[in-house]
Amino acid sequence: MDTLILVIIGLVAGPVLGGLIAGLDRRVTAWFQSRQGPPITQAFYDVAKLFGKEKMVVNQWQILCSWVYVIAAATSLALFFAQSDLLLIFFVQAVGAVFMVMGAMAAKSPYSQVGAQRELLQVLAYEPVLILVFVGFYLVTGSFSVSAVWQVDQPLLAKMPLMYLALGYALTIKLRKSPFDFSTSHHGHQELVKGVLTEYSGPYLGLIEVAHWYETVLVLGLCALFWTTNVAWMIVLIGCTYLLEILVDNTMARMTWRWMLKRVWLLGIGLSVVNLIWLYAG
Amino acid sequence: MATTVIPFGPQHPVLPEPVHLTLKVEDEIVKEAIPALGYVHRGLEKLCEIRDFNQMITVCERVCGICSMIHGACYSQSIEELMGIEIPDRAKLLRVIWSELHRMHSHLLWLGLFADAFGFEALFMQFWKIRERIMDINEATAGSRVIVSVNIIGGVRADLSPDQLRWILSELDIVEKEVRELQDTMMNDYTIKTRTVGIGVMTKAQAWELGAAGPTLRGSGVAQDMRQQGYGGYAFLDFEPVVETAGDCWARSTVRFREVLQSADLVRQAISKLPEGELAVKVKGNPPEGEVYHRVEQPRGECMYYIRGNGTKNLDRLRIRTPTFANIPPLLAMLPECELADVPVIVLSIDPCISCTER
Amino acid sequence: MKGKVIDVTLDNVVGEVMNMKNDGQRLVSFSTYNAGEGKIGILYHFDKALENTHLRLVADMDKPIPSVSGVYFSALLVENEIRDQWDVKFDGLVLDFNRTLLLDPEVTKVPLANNLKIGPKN
Amino acid sequence: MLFTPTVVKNLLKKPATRKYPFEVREPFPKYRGELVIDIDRCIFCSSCERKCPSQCIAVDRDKGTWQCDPYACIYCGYCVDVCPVKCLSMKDVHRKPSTEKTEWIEQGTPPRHKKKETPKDAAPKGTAPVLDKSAAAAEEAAPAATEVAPEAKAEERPAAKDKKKDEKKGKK
Repeated sequence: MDTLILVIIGLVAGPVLGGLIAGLDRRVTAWFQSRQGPPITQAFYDVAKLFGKEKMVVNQWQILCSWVYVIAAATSLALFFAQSDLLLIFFVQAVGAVFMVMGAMAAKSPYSQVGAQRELLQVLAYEPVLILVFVGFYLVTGSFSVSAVWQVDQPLLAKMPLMYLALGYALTIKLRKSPFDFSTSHHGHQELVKGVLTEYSGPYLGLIEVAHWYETVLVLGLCALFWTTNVAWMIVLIGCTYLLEILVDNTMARMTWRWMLKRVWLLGIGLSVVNLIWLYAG
Repeated sequence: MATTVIPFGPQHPVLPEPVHLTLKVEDEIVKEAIPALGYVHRGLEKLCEIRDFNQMITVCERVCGICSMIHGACYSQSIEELMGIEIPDRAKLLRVIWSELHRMHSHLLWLGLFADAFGFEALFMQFWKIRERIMDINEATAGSRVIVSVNIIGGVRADLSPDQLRWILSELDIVEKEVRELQDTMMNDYTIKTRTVGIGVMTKAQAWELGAAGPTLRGSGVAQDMRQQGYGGYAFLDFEPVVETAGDCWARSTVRFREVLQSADLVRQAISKLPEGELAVKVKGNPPEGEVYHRVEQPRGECMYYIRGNGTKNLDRLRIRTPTFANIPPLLAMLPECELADVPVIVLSIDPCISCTER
Repeated sequence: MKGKVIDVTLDNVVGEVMNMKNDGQRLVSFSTYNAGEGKIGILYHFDKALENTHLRLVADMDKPIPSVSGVYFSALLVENEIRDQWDVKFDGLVLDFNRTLLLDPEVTKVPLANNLKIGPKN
Repeated sequence: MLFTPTVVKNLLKKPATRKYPFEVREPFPKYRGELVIDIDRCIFCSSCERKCPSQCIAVDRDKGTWQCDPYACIYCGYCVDVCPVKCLSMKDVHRKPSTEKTEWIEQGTPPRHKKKETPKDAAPKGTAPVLDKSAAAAEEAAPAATEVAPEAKAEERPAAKDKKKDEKKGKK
């Protein structure tokens, strides 16, 4: 029964928290850029407007793909709140991400096609990091279950600081922030227009936005697992991490996918592996 | 390897200019770029047949929004040369002041757009925030933010009072301070250098042969600036062209960055040397028969006017060659073998102004 | 007009432009004007160390003019523009837009050559 | 990351933008925002019409109308400079956006240079924007016709020029 309540909390909290975070993000970004910025609830208005638009698709596949993406994202967050198995969460989330790319591939637009290829490369870059982080959790707690993480008596951050840094890469990619916003970015100001999202429109783009909120909450939730002993510190940790993300977004140029593959694979996976060896030896 | 054709423009978010490039891309490496122009051709040159030579100033000012003052000044100087008019020194230096303010705001606008091309939104906003002070100067002194419309044949039609001059100087100090704060970011930031150094390289010989103009030429190491000719008020000022030798996008942006500071210096010099006197001389009659070839330096480079008078109030021929027109062939030479992600950076590095190009 | 003006003919224009290139001159642009009934005047502007040199070619509009875009690649845009504005053909243009560089394909009027004035002229 | 000090400074300072429609900056006094005419002082000399680079002004001396197409006006202010009686001026606030094309015709009293006098009560004085699309369409055809006008009124030119000279002298 508790699990069911947690699942429902997860399903509701995902979009609400995700949308608020997106709104807050835009506001803080605006402050960094010396602008006024939109209201914090702007993200909700945007999605509401998208849902009100005419349903237009280039390809029937896109309908399926956007629905699978949002359902997978919601399920993975629900599983996370239900304190289920991390590997299961990981695979459900990966299925969603791949379907989003498939929807983009289904359209013939070159922007969407090239964007989809770049998105695949991004998935390829951050998924190994996520897996290694989960292996790290296993080495510390002896289980892949989220509930096991809650039982540790000292913050995981102390044991896996390098892992946290590597997760930062995954977070930046997942949040579509500079320097990793080349497959699509929050502003369509790039050579591929809106990249992987170019051909999604109306309600289906709205669904993808909602799925993005779920994923944001999920990745931030993973970050939260690094400090489970004290809720206050957990919130501070997430707050600082997110603020750092916004800072990075605002002080860096957009890079290319060749650069990303080198950095994330070398540094991200390198940091994780070093941390794993340390955990294994320690 | 399959070839993908990416349409770039005429309406594209990173390139707010109506030019179309058909990019043939293999594995995100550009193999070929074919341009298509003609989306904003307005036929302004033809207008000289129905507008008299005084009214043509406003037409020339509208060739381009960003360098409108310099177009107006170039046209007025050409007509003055044709008619043999010597304008007062105060008018010459006032033209320099507004021209250099235009160069500053144009370069700041470009630096912002350039930052946007490589996805650096915060830097983009910062440059445009600084630019706003110069727009305010334009608005307060000439009555309009962009198209200042201060030139008339024979001089200028607006004056700067001592109070305004003091205010301009104090605003310039703030602008210069704020721009200098960004120097380190623009020239040394790791991410920016990764995106600009070694991208779109053009050697000195290539740039010369392809007829590049302005910062595109100077970024390749050719010290050529039309202001060296000492036309108009530039004869009174110390001037040394800004040159970089690398020939890549970084060099071109650095040239423009340093020119912002140089222009601020030129405005200060012009203000310190501003003599008292008339604003304009009276112009009698119509432009006589004859030809004039006049070149000035615009923010984007060398701009050429060719004017043929026929003794009536309408001109026989007005030909404008804008800097972007000269910079498109170099662009076509730079694009092949670059990454798709670098296309906006390279295209913006010539500071394209398509409305200028097509007139 | 500032600078030296050299008159050239249809036969030696490419050769003269080649000489200019060998001399290290930079092609600035061309200017065109109406040189009497059915004739077009073309000025080729060159620049070296801020010194101007111009080649003046007066040619019939109905005969093709040899293109110098083989010598200076940068001439292609301006030759295409002249093609648009005066309906003058160029021989051996590197990239020929065929009167569609600035104008739409369906435009049949030649902007600068047909002497059609917009509205009554004083 | 060299940009960090700047963004942090921005974070601590007040934003540079303002909430535009609700907060409006004080206009600069010389700003050329909107053309206004004091029609009572107008002498219908047509100087503005001749000088206007966009040919948006049409003056009818006989009917005593002064009309301007605000959508063709480029706000250069040449008409203001040339007006011999200074009845034209520029307001420092620009025109509000509108959803419909308006026509701007001013009816004034023409100078009595002919025997026949136009009835004064033909139209109300002051600004009378006419919201009529057919009239706007007719207006578009007008410039071609008005272009011939300067020659027809050539004899009035010297007078206007003298006045302009006086103006300039006064300025200096």
